[in-house]
Amino acid sequence: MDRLHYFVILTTFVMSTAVGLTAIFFFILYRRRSETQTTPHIEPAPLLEAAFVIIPLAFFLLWWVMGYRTAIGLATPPADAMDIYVQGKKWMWKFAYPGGPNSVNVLRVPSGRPVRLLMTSRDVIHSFYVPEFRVKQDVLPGRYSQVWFQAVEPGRFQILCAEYCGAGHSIMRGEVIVLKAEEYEDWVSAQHRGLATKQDGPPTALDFAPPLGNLVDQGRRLAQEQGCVKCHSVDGSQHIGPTWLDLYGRRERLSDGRIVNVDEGYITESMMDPFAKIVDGFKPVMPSFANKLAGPEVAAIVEYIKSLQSDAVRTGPSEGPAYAPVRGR
Amino acid sequence: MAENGEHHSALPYFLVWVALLILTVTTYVTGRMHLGTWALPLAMIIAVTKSLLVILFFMHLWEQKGANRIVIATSFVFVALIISLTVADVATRFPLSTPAGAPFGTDIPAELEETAPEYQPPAGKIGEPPRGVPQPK
Amino acid sequence: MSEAAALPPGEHPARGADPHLAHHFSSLERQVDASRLGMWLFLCTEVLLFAGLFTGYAVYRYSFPIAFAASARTSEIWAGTLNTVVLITSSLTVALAIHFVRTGRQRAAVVCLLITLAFALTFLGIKAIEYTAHFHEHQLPGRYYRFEGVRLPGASMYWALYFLMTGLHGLHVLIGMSVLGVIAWRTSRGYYTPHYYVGIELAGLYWHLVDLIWIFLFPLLYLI
Amino acid sequence: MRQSEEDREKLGAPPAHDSYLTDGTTVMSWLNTRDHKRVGVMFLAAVVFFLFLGGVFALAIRMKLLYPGPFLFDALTYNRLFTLHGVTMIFLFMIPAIPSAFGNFVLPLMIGARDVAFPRLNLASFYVYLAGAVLAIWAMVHGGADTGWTFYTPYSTTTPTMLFPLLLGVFVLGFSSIMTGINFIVTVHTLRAPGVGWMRLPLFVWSIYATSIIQVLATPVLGLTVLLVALERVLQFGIFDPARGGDPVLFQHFFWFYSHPAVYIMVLPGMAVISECVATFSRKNPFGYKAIAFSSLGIAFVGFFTWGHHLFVAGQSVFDNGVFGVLSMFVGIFTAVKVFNWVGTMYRGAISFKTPFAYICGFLFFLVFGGMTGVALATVALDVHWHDTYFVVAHFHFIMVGAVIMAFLAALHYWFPKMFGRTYHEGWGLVAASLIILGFNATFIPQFLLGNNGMPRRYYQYPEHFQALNVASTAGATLLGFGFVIIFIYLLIALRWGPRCEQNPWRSKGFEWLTESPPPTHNFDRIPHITQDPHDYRTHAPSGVYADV
Repeated sequence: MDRLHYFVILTTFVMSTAVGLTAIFFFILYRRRSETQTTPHIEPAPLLEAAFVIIPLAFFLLWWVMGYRTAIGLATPPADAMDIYVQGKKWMWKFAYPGGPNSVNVLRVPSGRPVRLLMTSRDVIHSFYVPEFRVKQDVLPGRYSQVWFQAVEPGRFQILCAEYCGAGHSIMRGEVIVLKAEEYEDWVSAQHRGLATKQDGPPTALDFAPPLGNLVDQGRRLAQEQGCVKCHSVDGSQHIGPTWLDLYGRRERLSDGRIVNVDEGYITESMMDPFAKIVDGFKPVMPSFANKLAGPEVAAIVEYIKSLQSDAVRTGPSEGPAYAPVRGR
Repeated sequence: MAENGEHHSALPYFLVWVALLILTVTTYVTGRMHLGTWALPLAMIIAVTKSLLVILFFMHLWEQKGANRIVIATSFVFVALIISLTVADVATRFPLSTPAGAPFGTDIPAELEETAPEYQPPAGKIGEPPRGVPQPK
Repeated sequence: MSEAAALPPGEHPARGADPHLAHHFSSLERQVDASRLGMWLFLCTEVLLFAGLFTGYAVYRYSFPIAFAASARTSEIWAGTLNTVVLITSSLTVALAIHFVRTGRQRAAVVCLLITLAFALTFLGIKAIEYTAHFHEHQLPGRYYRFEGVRLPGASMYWALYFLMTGLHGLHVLIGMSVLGVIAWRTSRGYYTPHYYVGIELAGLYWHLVDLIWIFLFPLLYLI
Repeated sequence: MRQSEEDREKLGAPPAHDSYLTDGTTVMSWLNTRDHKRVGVMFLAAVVFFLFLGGVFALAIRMKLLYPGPFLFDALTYNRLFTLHGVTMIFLFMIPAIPSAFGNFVLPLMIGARDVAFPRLNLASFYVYLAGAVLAIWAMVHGGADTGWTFYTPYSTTTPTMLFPLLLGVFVLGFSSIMTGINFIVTVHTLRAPGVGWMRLPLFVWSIYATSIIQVLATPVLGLTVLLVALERVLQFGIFDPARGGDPVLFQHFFWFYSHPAVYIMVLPGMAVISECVATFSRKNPFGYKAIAFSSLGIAFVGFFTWGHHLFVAGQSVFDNGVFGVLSMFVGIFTAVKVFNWVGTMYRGAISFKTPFAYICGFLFFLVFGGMTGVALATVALDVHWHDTYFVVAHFHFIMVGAVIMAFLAALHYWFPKMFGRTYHEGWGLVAASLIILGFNATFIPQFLLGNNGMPRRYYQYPEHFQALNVASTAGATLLGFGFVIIFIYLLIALRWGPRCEQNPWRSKGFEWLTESPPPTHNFDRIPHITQDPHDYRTHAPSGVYADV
């Protein structure tokens, strides 16, 4: 793929420069010498016109053959690929390992082993993009798409969302952490024992803590730690703030008469900027949690709120959908 | 108005009309017979025949200039183009793209159950970052 | 195109006294050719407008073959068939109207146009009965679909396409009716002569296109 | 434009009779005109306004991107800005710019016609365009939409912003485009002057003809698409709604079935201008006339077979990726044929380096580079990395700003004397041209690098290591803006005070120069009988004789 990359870029440069130079050369050679100059009538030889067609066509078809062969490779995961399920939603990435833990925004993979990601979206189209791996695939709602890669060396690589998905599009970022195979096994077993510790060195802006267990549990713990439940009940009784039971999906009337649908965006906004939309009948007393909560923590609380449904359909960790194994072998 | 003088009787219009009615009955009858695979092609053949009758005789394309013929032919070519290439996409997608159990799920047609083409990963290192990208620490 | 015929016969205000001839055309024949070509191009855009819907139909029919077949079976086939006959016959009357204008029988042409309008109204009436039935059965697009007869995934998509296609077609029937109405009035005022009748011809072309599209909609939506 | 009469007295050289500019000077005589030239001038004024508006949006975006974090305004405003930038530039500026403004003005002149085939339809096209523009502006004033100009579902069907009037505006603008297209096709078919056979049509006319074909064939599909999105928003028909089995990718098929050919609606007129200008300023017959003419038609035709290359990573099947990949390569061929033939036209010519020629040079470079990167993007595997990054942004700006605006400016400078009978300051013209070409490169070459390093498009915040290149790009954009301001000023001055020019200041042998500059209302008192091929510079004899002479 890199060879193709450089081949294509090189031909592009050579061509543009050649055309530019020829134009300049002609300009110098055939300057207008008098205002009444006449010029001969020149018709190109048919052979020349044919060359104008055939030479670029040959190059372009060569590009296509090389490019398409590589592309088929990019679209065809090997049979022994390890499957990880990915769910994109505004504006985070959720990863689920078969029979293993879930994580938000941090994908851990072993090096030297092909990994297939099976991806779907909960809301709008996102696109899973890791520039360093040269992989990109749109993540569609209502459908599954796949992408595969094989990391060669341990390291950390940024995941970006490449399909425009709204206000948080540019901060819908995550990270692939490529571990050595044995470290990866250790991490998985630690996850299973629930004993994971931070293994990623000093925290950086990108260093989102991998959640323990599932998001809902984590959200429940956070809601207690942060004091949310002092004002918001989870059993339906009204307190200082609106109850969280059945909050998600509810239509709330605001103090200024507007109606909002309570969705992830609204919940997040209420945490970050509580005075933006005050529910009718409540006082604007909630403190802002901007800069107090990291992205995944917000996500965890949102997930927790979403799990609080009286018919309890949304509890439990996200499970990867049932897939057939990779076909063809 | 070149065709002014030599204009003929109205009989051809009635003939075309009768033909259209016969074709309508045919497509109705064959449509009720549940012919399976052949229902769609047959219905489309009849519809195309009918539309040709309308275009050529009712719309007088038979006696008009070449440019007009090209125009209508082109539009049909492009209809075929958008339909065929779009359906080709849906028909040849990654087989798992709508898995069983999706709320609207469909069964994967048997002919798509074929094996993926044999492929060896490219020789180059995949994980290597492109030049110019700062390496994350 | 004959170049010789296009030679302008001198200063333009002096060219003949034909009130129909615009200043920038060299002859009436060429002007009529221009109008016809313009109309055909417009019909071409209409065809491509519907092409999008036909593509949507093809894609979803491919995805949900059983739901589409089942839904088509619950549509009002009698109405579709009757409407096909109605439209084909109205196409005939329009063609006859043009024929009569060409041969100088204005009155017969007006009668034909009025019959066409009556057929168009019949078409819309039948369509209205059909729509009412579908509304009662909740055979409706998207989230409004609550039809008990067919509970397959994709059935709502059939009805979405059904209403889009027939709705857009119905809109064209309405536009065609108003155009034909104006044309009928103009014909009755003797506006079109065997010498110059391009207006009624173009209106006829539009009406035939409406028929043409229905010829495809009928088998797709009702029969298979 | 009102000034002409008094100026004429001042100059003491009254032309034989009224030009189209002075034939009726009331506002109504403009608003209710059937004259293709006046419609063209009105279109020109409108598109220049929208170019300015789109440019302001672009500069605002670039200013924000000086810093990686939040800056100047919030993400929502940013998203709205780039949507409005896209919608304004594409639907309000780029698509009507050359065909509706310059095409309207010179196409009938070039084929020796007194007007377009349907003058009233032509005027209607302008008003429909204005109506669409008003709807779009109304949407902008009331908050604007934040979907990007591509309106991808399901984001566009769920966003709470003012999308509906914008969609309606795009729908209405489509009608304007279709009307212009039909008008031009019919004009070329039926109104050619005697002696103008198909193989004697100026190359400008060939390209505009090809453009019109695309407008007629593609625009209805866009109309239907935006209608479906609007219906989905208002009535929830569920055509693209995944929860009801709808397929968001189907929307993309529909959208790009219009929007990829739409790229050629924008570029082909640019190529049209260049074909004329290269011949005029090289004073040479077009090298490979037939090749250039037929490659226009080829682009119009093959342009329809390539839309899927926007969907390589969108979940399109691998099979379709391959098909669209190889079909996309053929568009590149037609473009290459044109480029080679333009350069060939310079061969053994007599080149004069006037302002339009500067833009031709810019155009050639941008088109080749932009076009080649386009073919590179159509190379399936490479697109996987580059898709939706700044590489794509830079690529299509090379084509659309680089090539099309260069052509637009070349046309503006080339036909300015024809349109207004006055000349502008050549020195400032060259200064502005070099500023623009320089500023343009400085803006978008860093974006190629950004994209290659993996910066996705439509990013409000970006990882910090992209900052240096973003700053470079913003600096270039500022330079570009200055260039436009200079052009605007000296052309306005020229419009009012510029020295009067002779009928054919470039000594061009294009047919549009056979009449006076500015042309009289009915273009030709007597229709010329064309006796030479366009741009035949073997002799100095005029290329046509009057029929009854």
